[in-house]
Amino acid sequence: MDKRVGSVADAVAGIGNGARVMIGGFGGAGAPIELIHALIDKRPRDLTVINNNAGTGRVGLAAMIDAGMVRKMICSFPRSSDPRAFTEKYLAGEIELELVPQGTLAERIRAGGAGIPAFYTPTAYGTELAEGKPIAEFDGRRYVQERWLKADFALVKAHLGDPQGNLTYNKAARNFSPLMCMAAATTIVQVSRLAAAGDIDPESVVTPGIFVDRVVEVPHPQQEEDLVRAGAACA
Amino acid sequence: MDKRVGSVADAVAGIGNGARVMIGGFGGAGAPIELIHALIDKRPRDLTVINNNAGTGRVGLAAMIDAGMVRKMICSFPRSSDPRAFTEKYLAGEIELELVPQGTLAERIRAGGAGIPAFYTPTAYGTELAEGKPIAEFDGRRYVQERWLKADFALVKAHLGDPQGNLTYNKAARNFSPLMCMAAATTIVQVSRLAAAGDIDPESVVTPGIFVDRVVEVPHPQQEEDLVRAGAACA
Amino acid sequence: MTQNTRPNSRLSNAQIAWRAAQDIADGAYVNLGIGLPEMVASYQPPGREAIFHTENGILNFGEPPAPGEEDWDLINAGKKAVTLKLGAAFFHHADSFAMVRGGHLDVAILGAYQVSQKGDLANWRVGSTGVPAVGGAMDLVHGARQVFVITEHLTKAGEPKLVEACSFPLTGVACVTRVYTSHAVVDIADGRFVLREKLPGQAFAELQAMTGATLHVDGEVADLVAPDI
Amino acid sequence: MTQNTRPNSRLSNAQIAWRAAQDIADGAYVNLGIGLPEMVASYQPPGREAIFHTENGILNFGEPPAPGEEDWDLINAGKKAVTLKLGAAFFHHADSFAMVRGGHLDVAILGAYQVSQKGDLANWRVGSTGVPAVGGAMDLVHGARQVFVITEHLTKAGEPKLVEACSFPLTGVACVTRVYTSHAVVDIADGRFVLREKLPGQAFAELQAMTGATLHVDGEVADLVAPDI
Repeated sequence: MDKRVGSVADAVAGIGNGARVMIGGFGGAGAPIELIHALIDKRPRDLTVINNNAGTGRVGLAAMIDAGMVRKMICSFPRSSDPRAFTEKYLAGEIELELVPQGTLAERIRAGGAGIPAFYTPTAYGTELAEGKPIAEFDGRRYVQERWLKADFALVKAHLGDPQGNLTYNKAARNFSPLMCMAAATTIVQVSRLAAAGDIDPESVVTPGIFVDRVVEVPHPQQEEDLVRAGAACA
Repeated sequence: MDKRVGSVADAVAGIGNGARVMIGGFGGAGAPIELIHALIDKRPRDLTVINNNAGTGRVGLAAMIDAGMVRKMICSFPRSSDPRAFTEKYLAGEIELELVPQGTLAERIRAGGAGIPAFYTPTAYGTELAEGKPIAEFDGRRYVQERWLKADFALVKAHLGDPQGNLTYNKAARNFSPLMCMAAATTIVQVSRLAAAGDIDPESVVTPGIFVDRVVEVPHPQQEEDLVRAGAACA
Repeated sequence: MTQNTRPNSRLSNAQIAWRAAQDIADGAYVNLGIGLPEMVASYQPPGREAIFHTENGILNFGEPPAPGEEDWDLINAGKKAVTLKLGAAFFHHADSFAMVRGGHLDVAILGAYQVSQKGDLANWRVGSTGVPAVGGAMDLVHGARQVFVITEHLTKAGEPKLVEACSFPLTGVACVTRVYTSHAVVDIADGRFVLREKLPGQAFAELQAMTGATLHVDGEVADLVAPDI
Repeated sequence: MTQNTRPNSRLSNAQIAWRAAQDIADGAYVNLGIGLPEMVASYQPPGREAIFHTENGILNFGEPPAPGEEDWDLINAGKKAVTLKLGAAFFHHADSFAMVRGGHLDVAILGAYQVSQKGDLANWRVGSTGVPAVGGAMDLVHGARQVFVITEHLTKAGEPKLVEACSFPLTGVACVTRVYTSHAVVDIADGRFVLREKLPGQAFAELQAMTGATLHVDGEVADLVAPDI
């Protein structure tokens, strides 16, 4: 079994109109810029995208939104240093927003990956973000029932990846990516370096290969912050 | 801040009658034998113990049970190569058993650590282990509601530990321990080697120090399998 | 592969394990229950390599070590010493059961006391006496894409293990997808037993008489043959 | 510690942050919200070292790097570059919020639009227009053992921020434990504001007039003083 694919274009094959796509990264840390732009080249439409944010500048996720590919964003914080792509579409009523508290977003994704259809959290109890959700009391405190989140595809960026899909990440670029790998039917990973089988210490594997379907090497990945600073229109 | 303590006796200080104690390990892998025997020396009674198993031979958890310290076991598999300590007490009606499927046990402990008071799982639906528990349907499938598990203390064995309590484990000795560290009010760890602050790669930390309260070095820990094979009555 | 051409009167345990192993694809993620299911690992067809998961936190473990080489921190769910293959990973129990419950395993293989035609499984206790112990069985029967049971066709007392409804306490409801027995390969489909393979030397009526519920035929019934092992 | 002996007419933002920092114990695990709360890290008393958590997956991060030394994979929740201290750890978002929701943080410090006497907090949006964004605030207000708010006592328009009931959308219900303002330190206890410190130069009646709900006195009211910083 070898999960390596030869190009980012091959890596994103099969993502069609209406797909539900999780994209790793917290701001630019862990954003799989090259996979996103390979997807933009294919222009699927009506996507539901799950990410903590909603893009910045004109690159990466923001470029997907600019290209009119995203019907709905599920995120916690659709603001950034330059949020105009999302903001314009949102204020024009051209993109739907499901706003989810950050920890609830993470836990819903983990639940999707772990086969937990619903759980209770104190987060958002009594706020407008809990409206319409079931409430239950445990040990005298009230909690909101939240549902799992799953996706058809996850696009994530990792540091090392071996042929079986075992992954490590770089620093805080880890963020949502290990959870998204669990929660997507097909997980697509750009790694900064391919490792040989056995090169990753089994103790240090962060995402075991069982959660990964395709691995493509992008040896010098672009960093969203650099692209935004350079005013890049598109990678 | 320095979480190191000088002896296993100091490490288990404060565990009193009626305490709820999680003990790491899956069989002998990760069993904190030295901490357990330090606790046996103090003889608290009426403990509720949470472990995957219920001890083997006459050492470790089995010795605690033999000593009459355990009022209730919460576990998935109270059988072993030599289960007589638990079996005798159980058949005599002297120890209570809450039997929990292994994955549900792990998830309940994680939920306790993560502030999730309840969750739904397909596991045990339609079986006697789900009797009396709320059932709910999501997307056409039925699930059992399970509650979090927390403890007053966790006793675990790790490989490296630094003064801040960051931990790594050895191979499959990891098992329930990272979860138990999260779910106990006071987490007590025997490490095979103390590391200096900064000696553990931040990428490879399995249990971040925030989940750990006391760390004691036991450089040559005993292994349950060896003790049982040697017929040890008590470590 | 050498196959026996002489019809068996029944498959041995090793042959049942061999037969189940033929249905595991290269690269499949597989959890083998303690006991008879563990034998499946020995019979992977040449050129195929499954990745074995053990619920105590290892992916891609291998053969037992040589005697005296055991590392008791490197064990499987049956608490037997194992070794690692290249590309192995360790993880904690919550992640391990996320793999199970979250539908990431391709195949889980378990033993059985009884399997019902609805796919209900009873494999954890036979009554209400003694010390009950469940381990990971109730988790494993949910989540894996295919849940295989490998078992004798009859109990030692000669009772059918494939039944209309289980009389023993259930491990899971409507969870088994396929059953490999000493006498047949049977799918669970729409709440019915569908016979896929039977021993070439045994008449359908005889097999049906050994089975506690109707065996449906839906398409070809192939010969169940296994090599002498 | 040098302290100003001249009574302040109000505390500056830095002084509010300084005052909150005095209540953080050595070794405490602390999450500082984006903006004003981040300043608290600069004013830890000598000999005390808190361990800072950022919800995007770092424990024990330190100061910003020198300009030009930024690593954009090493950022905090405000997406500013940080450095690591010895004994740092990385983890994913679910583990990070397990720390938050699971009650493992000693202190979370947030800003506020409004705080009610019941401890309700409104700090994420002021109305129903524009693009809403919540981030981790709704998680942080639950779970931390102490939830501190640091804020001006009045809005720029001169309205009280400490109120009987919040009129802005809530971030959390009954979650704030203590409020540090430009004019006072106030605990939330049993659904009431309890005044703990006030500016020595300000009369109680004047402070009460600036406050949208009754300020209760329960024991000593100390002088709120901060060094010139």
